[in-house]
Amino acid sequence: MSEGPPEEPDMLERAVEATLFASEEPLAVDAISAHLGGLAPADVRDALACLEMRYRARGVHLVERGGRWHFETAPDLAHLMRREKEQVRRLSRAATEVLAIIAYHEPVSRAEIESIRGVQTSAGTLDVLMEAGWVRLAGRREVPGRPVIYATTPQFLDHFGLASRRDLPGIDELRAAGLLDPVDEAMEAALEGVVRFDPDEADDEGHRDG
Amino acid sequence: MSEGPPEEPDMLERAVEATLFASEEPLAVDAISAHLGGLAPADVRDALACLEMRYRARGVHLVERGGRWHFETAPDLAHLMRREKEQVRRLSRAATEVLAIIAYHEPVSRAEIESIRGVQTSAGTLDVLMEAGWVRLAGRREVPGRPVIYATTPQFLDHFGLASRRDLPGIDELRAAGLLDPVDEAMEAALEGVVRFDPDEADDEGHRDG
Amino acid sequence: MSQEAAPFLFAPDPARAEADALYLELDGWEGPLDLLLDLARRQKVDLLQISILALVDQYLAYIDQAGAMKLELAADYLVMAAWLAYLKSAMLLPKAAQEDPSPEELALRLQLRLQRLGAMREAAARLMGRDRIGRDVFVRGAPEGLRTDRKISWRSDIFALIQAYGQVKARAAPRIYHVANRPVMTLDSALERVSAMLGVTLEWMEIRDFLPPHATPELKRSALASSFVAALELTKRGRAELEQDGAFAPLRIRRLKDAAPA
Repeated sequence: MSEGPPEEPDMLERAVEATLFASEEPLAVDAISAHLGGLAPADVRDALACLEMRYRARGVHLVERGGRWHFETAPDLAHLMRREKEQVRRLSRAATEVLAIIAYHEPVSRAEIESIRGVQTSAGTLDVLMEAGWVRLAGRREVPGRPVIYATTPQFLDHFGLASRRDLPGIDELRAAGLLDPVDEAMEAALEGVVRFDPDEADDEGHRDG
Repeated sequence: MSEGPPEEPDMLERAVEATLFASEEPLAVDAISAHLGGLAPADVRDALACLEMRYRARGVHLVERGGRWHFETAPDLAHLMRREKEQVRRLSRAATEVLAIIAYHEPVSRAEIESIRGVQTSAGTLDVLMEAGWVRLAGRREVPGRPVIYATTPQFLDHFGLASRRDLPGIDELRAAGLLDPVDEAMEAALEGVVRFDPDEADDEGHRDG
Repeated sequence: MSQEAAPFLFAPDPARAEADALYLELDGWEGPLDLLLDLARRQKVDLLQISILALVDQYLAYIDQAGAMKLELAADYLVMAAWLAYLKSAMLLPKAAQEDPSPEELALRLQLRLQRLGAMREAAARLMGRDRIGRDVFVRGAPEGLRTDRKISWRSDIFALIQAYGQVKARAAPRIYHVANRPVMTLDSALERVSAMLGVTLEWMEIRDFLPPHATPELKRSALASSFVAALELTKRGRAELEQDGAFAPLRIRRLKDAAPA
């Protein structure tokens, strides 16, 4: 606590703290500042930074998720907290896959989801995700047929403890490996260079007879 | 913070903090200790004492009510939790008339108001006046049907700058001020004024009689 | 494959990787690519290194087995099986006989797709494994809630109040109608004027000539109406006659010879 905030929180910090404690949902800087009678957003940000540091060692943390702030219990206490009833709905495997595909590719159409999964996605799967508040309709893609496209919501970031989509586990690696590119693009890339898979092919030939 | 708890909260204190934070209701020491896998109640009490002190200067306090503990926003910040956004609106013509009738005739029933106004009065009008704090229910008139009667409030006198209802101008004063002139007559006067500007007017007067 | 009552509806089982049973998870919808991915995983190789032929063989064997067990298979499985059988035959043929796209390309495409699906399944698992609100971390159980009460503050003033009361009283009061003193020419004065002017001559005169010359438009209209009625009245009394060529044409009047001037 030596490097960070002063010993005693000032009025402004206390007000931001109380506001976030009392709020039923995460609040963006603007919302906090509006609630506190038009406090300068810069002051709110300072207060948030102080609070965030102040709570780091505590059983409750102040976290930012998708630009919105809230308090939550410290993750390392999860084993103690789980004792209470689990409030999380169990997602089917299909739903978790669809959610991941949307999160890593958003915005994405149903056809694109299906082309990755290789199977049709039942309407119920997307419904479940939208009902959970994690997925939303994000307009239409301006291609023939104008398909509806889907994206994740701020609640999705909240729920999975992501500060932003850049926090999605492994997203940088996946992107770097081209694994978020459509298959067609990957095909072109693969065929352009040395056809990497030819040497293996010879190997496979062997297996074929084996 | 110098006299009280150590700089860094220990695991036990953090666990109690998180438990109380996440709980949907205030928790007794026993309940906390049960949640935390049968922790010794004495340890829980120590942790609560530390936490209580730690939060004293904060925007959120740890408080005990009837043996059960919970977090709540600091009392001095309570006004921040319930913000009122004032929207100034001018009283409608109908509502002003009803208010005036109540002020001049109080206590008065709705039927009486209507008979004075000569028009029906919607229930919403009286609601608005009561919401404004200018009119109150003043009991019932002891006549058949026992109608509710209305009267003005001290806030009414305040808002209209009256020391008492006797300050309201009497009928004679209203008449003298021209406020009892029927609307048509006032119109007439206004129209005549317009006609008068004609320079031939004086000349015509002569002809008229001639 | 075990012999359960519902043979193709096995509950997801963590130990399934060890079991050699292939299964359809209808609830979680495991489809053809999913199944292929599973098969590829079992080869425990990089997806780009897997043997497509081995994969195809395993898949077709699964379909055969399912057929032998009289399992209903989703159309997706059968389409995939047909496509894989085609791919397998193409790969076994001499290269010269290949059409575009080559079987190698098809196999590559399949591998790329499997790789992408594998990446997403892994990502989904990592996502689900994060500290999730309501499972690992918890938000405040009983937030007081922030409320912005929109309160209407009513305004009025004493003048509006007494003015309103004045209007109410005025409306309720017995109404006394005052007719304003408009600039008019009465019938009497019109009769007087017209009679006097008729006395001057025996010629036809236009009724418009009887009007006061400097009158305001209001007075002129009144005078015209009164003079017309006066003219009718004089005609009725047999003291004058009226003449008009047509509707709205000038109206003329003259004194009857026998009649004495008024």
